[in-house]
Amino acid sequence: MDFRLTEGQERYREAVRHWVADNIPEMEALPYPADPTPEQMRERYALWQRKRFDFRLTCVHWPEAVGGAGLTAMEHFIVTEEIDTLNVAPNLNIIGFGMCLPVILHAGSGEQRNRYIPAALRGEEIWCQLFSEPGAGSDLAGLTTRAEPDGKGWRVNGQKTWTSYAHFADRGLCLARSESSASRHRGLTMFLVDMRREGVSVRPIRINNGDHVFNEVFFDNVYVEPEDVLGEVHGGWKVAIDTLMFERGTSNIHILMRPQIDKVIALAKERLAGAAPTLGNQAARGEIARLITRLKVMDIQGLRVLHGATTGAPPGPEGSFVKLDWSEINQRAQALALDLLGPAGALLGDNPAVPEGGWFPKNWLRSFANTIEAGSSEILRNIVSERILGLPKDAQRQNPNRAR
Amino acid sequence: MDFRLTEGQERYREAVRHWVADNIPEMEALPYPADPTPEQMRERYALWQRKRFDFRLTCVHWPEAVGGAGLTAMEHFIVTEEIDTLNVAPNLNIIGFGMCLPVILHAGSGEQRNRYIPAALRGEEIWCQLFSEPGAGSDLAGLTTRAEPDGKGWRVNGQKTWTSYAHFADRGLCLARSESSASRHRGLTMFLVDMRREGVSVRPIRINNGDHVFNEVFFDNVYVEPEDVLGEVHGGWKVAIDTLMFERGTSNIHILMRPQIDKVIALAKERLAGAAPTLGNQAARGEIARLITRLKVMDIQGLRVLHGATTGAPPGPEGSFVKLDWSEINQRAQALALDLLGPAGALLGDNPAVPEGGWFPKNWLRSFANTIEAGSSEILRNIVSERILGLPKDAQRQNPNRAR
Amino acid sequence: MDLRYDENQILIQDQAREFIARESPLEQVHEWRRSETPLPGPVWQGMAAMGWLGAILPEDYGGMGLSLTDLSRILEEMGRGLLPGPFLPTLTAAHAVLLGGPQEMRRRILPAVVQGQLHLALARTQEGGRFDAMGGRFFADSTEGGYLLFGEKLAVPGLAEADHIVVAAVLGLPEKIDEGVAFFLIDPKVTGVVIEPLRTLDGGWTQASLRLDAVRVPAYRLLGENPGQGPSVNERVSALLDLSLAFDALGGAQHAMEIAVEYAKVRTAFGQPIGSYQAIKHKCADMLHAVESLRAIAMWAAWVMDASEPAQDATPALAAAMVRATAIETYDLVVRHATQVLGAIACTEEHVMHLFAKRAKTLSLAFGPLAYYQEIILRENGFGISAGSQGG
Amino acid sequence: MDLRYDENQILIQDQAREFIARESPLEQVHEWRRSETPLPGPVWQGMAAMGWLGAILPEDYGGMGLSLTDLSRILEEMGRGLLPGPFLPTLTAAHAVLLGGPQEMRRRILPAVVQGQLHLALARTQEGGRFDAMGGRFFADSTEGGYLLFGEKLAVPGLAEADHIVVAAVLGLPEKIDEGVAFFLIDPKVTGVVIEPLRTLDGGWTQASLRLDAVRVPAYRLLGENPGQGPSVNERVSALLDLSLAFDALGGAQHAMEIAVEYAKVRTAFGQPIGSYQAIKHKCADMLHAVESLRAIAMWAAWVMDASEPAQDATPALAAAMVRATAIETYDLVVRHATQVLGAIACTEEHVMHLFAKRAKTLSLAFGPLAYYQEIILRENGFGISAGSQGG
Repeated sequence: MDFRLTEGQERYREAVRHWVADNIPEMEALPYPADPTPEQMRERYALWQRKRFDFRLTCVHWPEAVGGAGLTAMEHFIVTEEIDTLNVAPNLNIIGFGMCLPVILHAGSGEQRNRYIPAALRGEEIWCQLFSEPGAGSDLAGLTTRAEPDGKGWRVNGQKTWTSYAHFADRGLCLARSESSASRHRGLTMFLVDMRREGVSVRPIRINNGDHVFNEVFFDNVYVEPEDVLGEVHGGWKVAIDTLMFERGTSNIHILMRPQIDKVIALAKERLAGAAPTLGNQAARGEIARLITRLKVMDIQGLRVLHGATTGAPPGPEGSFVKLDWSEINQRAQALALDLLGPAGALLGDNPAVPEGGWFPKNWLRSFANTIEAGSSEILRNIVSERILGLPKDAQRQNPNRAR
Repeated sequence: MDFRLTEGQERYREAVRHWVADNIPEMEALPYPADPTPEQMRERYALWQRKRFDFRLTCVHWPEAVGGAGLTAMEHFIVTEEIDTLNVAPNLNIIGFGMCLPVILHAGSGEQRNRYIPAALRGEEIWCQLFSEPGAGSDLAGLTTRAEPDGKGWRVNGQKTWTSYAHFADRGLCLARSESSASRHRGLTMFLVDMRREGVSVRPIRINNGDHVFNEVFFDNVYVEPEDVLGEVHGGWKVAIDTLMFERGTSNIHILMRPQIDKVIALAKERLAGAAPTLGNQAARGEIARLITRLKVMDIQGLRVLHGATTGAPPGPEGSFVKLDWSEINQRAQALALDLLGPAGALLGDNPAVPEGGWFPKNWLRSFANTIEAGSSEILRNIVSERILGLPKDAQRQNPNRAR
Repeated sequence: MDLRYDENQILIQDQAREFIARESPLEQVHEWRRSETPLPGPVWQGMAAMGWLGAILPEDYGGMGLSLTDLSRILEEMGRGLLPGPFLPTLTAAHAVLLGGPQEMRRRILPAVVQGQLHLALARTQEGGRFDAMGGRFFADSTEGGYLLFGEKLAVPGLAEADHIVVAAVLGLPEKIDEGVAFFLIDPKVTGVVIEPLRTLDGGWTQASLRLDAVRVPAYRLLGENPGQGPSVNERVSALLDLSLAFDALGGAQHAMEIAVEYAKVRTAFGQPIGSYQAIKHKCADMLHAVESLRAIAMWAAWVMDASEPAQDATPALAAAMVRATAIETYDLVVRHATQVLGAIACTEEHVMHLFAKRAKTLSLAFGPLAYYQEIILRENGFGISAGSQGG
Repeated sequence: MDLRYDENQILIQDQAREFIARESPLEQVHEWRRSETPLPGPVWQGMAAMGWLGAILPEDYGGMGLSLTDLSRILEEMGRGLLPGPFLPTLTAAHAVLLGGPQEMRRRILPAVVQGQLHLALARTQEGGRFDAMGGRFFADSTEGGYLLFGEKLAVPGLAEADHIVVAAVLGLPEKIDEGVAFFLIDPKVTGVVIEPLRTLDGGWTQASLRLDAVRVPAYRLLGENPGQGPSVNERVSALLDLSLAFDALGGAQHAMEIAVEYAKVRTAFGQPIGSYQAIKHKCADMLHAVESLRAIAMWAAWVMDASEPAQDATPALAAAMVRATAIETYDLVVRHATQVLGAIACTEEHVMHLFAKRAKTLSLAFGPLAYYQEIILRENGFGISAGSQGG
């Protein structure tokens, strides 16, 4: 039992820290407004990503042949902690690096890997994931977007939704129904879609706090080349499942959430540390102690996932627990922040009387989706109880073998 | 909107209080050990019940013809508050008065009413309810106890369980399967069983704190007269449903629970009132404020049930909420009591160092069953969401139309 | 005992629902919030024409002289419809004027309020400060012919559009905080009053910060014949505010629940309506349980406050604290559960659910934390703590 | 990084499970509890033969010199099997002797403990009193050649069968509580020691009350070369106790969960296994989540305490408080959920579930409330509060 990194890994972390110290000032010196345009965001992203690529400090656990550093998930985790949490540039390709490109790496042909992975790593191409539909969220296999053969290639028609960063994306990983008569899980194919192609339109979905992260994506007879089928034709479900496994595996989302949770803990410290116990602050103290403890649990579960991934152990429930943990911890933390702020917690805007320009209430709103996105808490509890504990499936989910 | 009792009801409460003041001393003067034998319990019960009957202070909402006082559920509620909460004698026929006899009153023939109700009110006969079986709890319609025609009457075979007070009972209200080929809900008949008859055997079930309240009851070819069928042959399910409605209606269990919850509040007051806020006692203070508030909510919901019953309004969800409330409030209250007592909360026995001879931990153990007995919290939530909110039944519960 | 609303109350509620559906339908509220548009004047005038602005004011001042239970029928509908505008600030400030203002002030202010000509605001407590009965961080120095007022408050609902402000200030030094709180009617246009509008999470109320910088207030603008009347005015205004917020929460929580339940009946996953899955179904049951618990205690609290004689088992202060504590937790639980039932759509700007979420949080943050109400509940039940250790 | 137990640790755990299944199967424990029979002597001798009583004692004293992580493999199995007997009191008291006792005392006590010849008890805190690092309500007056000890404690685990008692007492006056706590080894048979056995909720430990009435203790029975060593002994013994309780809770919670999950697979209602209903299924998922969370932090905490160098991000005190706080909540949640899944049978004497429920509550009550551990967590994270306001 040893929670320490190896000496080599510690040295690697030191090296990364040095690199950060050397390279951050230059980036920070560049002009970048508080409220950037999409073009400015893209430009900054591309610059920073290119720099990381040049030093092989992005997706370091991928093979050198495709542009990674040939290291392990452990070094990837270190890089995430040391670089990604700094938010030096907007993380526009998080979906690509976390979901789409790993699938291409694992399920794609050599040609597909070479065409797409290095371009993304250089910051030249941004990806989105086109799975969810208005009628198919938790029940992904209920999707209805159709792909029909068209000569050598395919024509895609339908609508996707909750597509993060589609408004930046050059490419999309799209799951579509290629055989309408087949059962729900068969007859799906995974496509690599050119998002700039005719027939693709992207409509923003603004979330409850006004931010634009998600989109609806409409496909109107969009042509896809035959070489842009990923994996087997009609074998897309397996590829999708693998993708979701990646999403719950080394995506390190819980590490990326840390800065916003830490911000709440810092606020709490400012408000509570050193204060005598009063009727009003004890509930908040108890809550903070709980959050700190659950964060430690979450970190350890993350390490267990990482350890399992690096030793090749079969996946356990820890990945699901990390997701449940970060989503619930963040929701409670953001709610606590507003309670700590009192009436000031309900104010927005640049007024100096408003704490951090309303960051806390905006982020509190954002957190409502945490227990829904990336696997709802209900679905995760089903997965844990059925796959790990071996409980029977819900009767109604046992045979929903019809496409809709 | 008026939460006050009428002047007449207030006068009635006063009269009941006077009666209590006049009659309690005499009862208290009678010798009665702290650890009575079943015979002593029965004797005391019968004495007190006979006295209440003589003054028409039991089941006062029942017609005078059967021994009630011809008053409303409101006066019954007043009597429950003023007399039953005093625990002057063990409440051995709570199941009879709360469930079995109301069904006989509403579904029984004139002859059945006259034979059974006055005898029970005089304290001469005690009843139990024979519904649950080892394989049929929440899913009551899954019961397998069989009743077969035998000449004019019936022969009953099978096993019941969780039968409160069966070890005192003279009579039982028994639901049995009279037609095995019929669907689950049809083919059941309700019988009035003589518990002294040959073939009935009662085995105690000790609960987790050692108390004996429940029993298993075995029927080995027990003869039941034809006139002891209640309602229609094969029409027992409807009678059972009506019984459960009574159980959730005017049973006033939440009033009977009050003394033990109030005991926790008194303990908390002794420990917390006047104490400066400390790190340790603030969580308990918050919990007490919650309990006090939820108790008030529960009381009002109880009044809404009562009001609905007296005005003939269709039953709403309040009955289910009263059950959810008292069970959850009592569980939290008893857990809080032990937390307040600290290490002393884990001690039993007559030692003066042990608070109230270990009443708190024994009652804490008893409270585990609260969210299971008399309708589990899960079943109640199903009922509320399906019957009141109109949500669809679980798919697997939609057509379980086979007897097992 | 009669736990039904009477015919007149049902009529009041029906009319309120119709009025709000017509003049301020939810889609319209959604649009107003999106564009940060305040409630249009004609709607306010319509509210005045319905008699709402004088609902609980005596007929002497043009009011309807209704009970709090009557008023609650309107408040619940306002909460249900997320009706914006400074109704609650005006209601509570006018109530302070009624309870404590000299006859001349009442005559001047109240009929104009009833007719919709005046908006009022109430500045009572300071965020981060003590949330006790004695009010906020405004202080009043006695001076010749009146008072000098000092202090500031971060966020005052309805202040931006207020024609008059009722301010609760402590007379004299901060150490004497328990002795004398007094209410003053302030003209926002006089020298020393500094008001700065704020953007808010919930557009239901406009909010603004208030600074009083040696504001000279003549004695006749003191509410109460003498300053000592302040605490009783404060207690009764507090109770009205708590009750009003609770009915706002009740209507909102009920509506948010209904939206989620209807969705659970029609949205399918794995070939079944999601409402057939217990994870969803039991959340719906828990929402109804919470909403009906709030309804139960709210109708009781209104009755306690309406009663001419004190209730046997509860003071108005206890009833107010209980209903307020229940409201804070209920509205929060319901928007959480409703969002989870609705799934991702509930987290979009397009869907109305975030309006309920924002309203729930704003009600909870605006007037003191749960612990404050819990301590009142404890105090009124004989769980008082040693003096001097209370705090917000 | 390697988050697996090594081969030797897996072997230790397997042997422990086999031993307990053979010598103290759950049905037997159930029967012992029913008849209030303490752990039979031969089982204790067997534990000694397995080396458990000296697991973490140095080989010099006949111990095995194992790490806490090694020991945790045994503790988890003990918790899983609800193994009764004074193992934890003996373990922790012996550890105090090891850390602070003079060489002569160590030589006399520890080998006998290892061989199963001595039971020890540890009397450290007073229920209802302060649960801080400085111990309980025992006081020691310096006197010629030694000390006079006074004080009482309601419930001391393992005291009834203890051959020696390690007592933490405050030197001098109560006001000096922060200056000097010291540990003493007491012979329960000397004058002034009053022990009264108690009946307990959980038969896992016998408990007894302890009164020290001017008990004369010679100086050589002081643990630590000087009284000032007490706090550091106390801190390390506390951490061992917290960790041990957490692994006891982990094993018990895991087992209680397994019993409920197995039942959910076979028990049917409405024609389906109850485990197919989400209300049951999600309770099972929540149990596993809680158990695995406790497992995660417990294995980390053991590693922190084993480490020769302090960990970067946690002191042993923080790790101990975190694991203990998690254990309290986890075991409680699991027995609640498991009972609800099992339904009425779980509430009978016949079923084993109440044994887990009683154990969970006893662990939670015996050594201080959740708030105490939360405050340590806060203090170690820079959320300290002003001095003098701590209390149990």
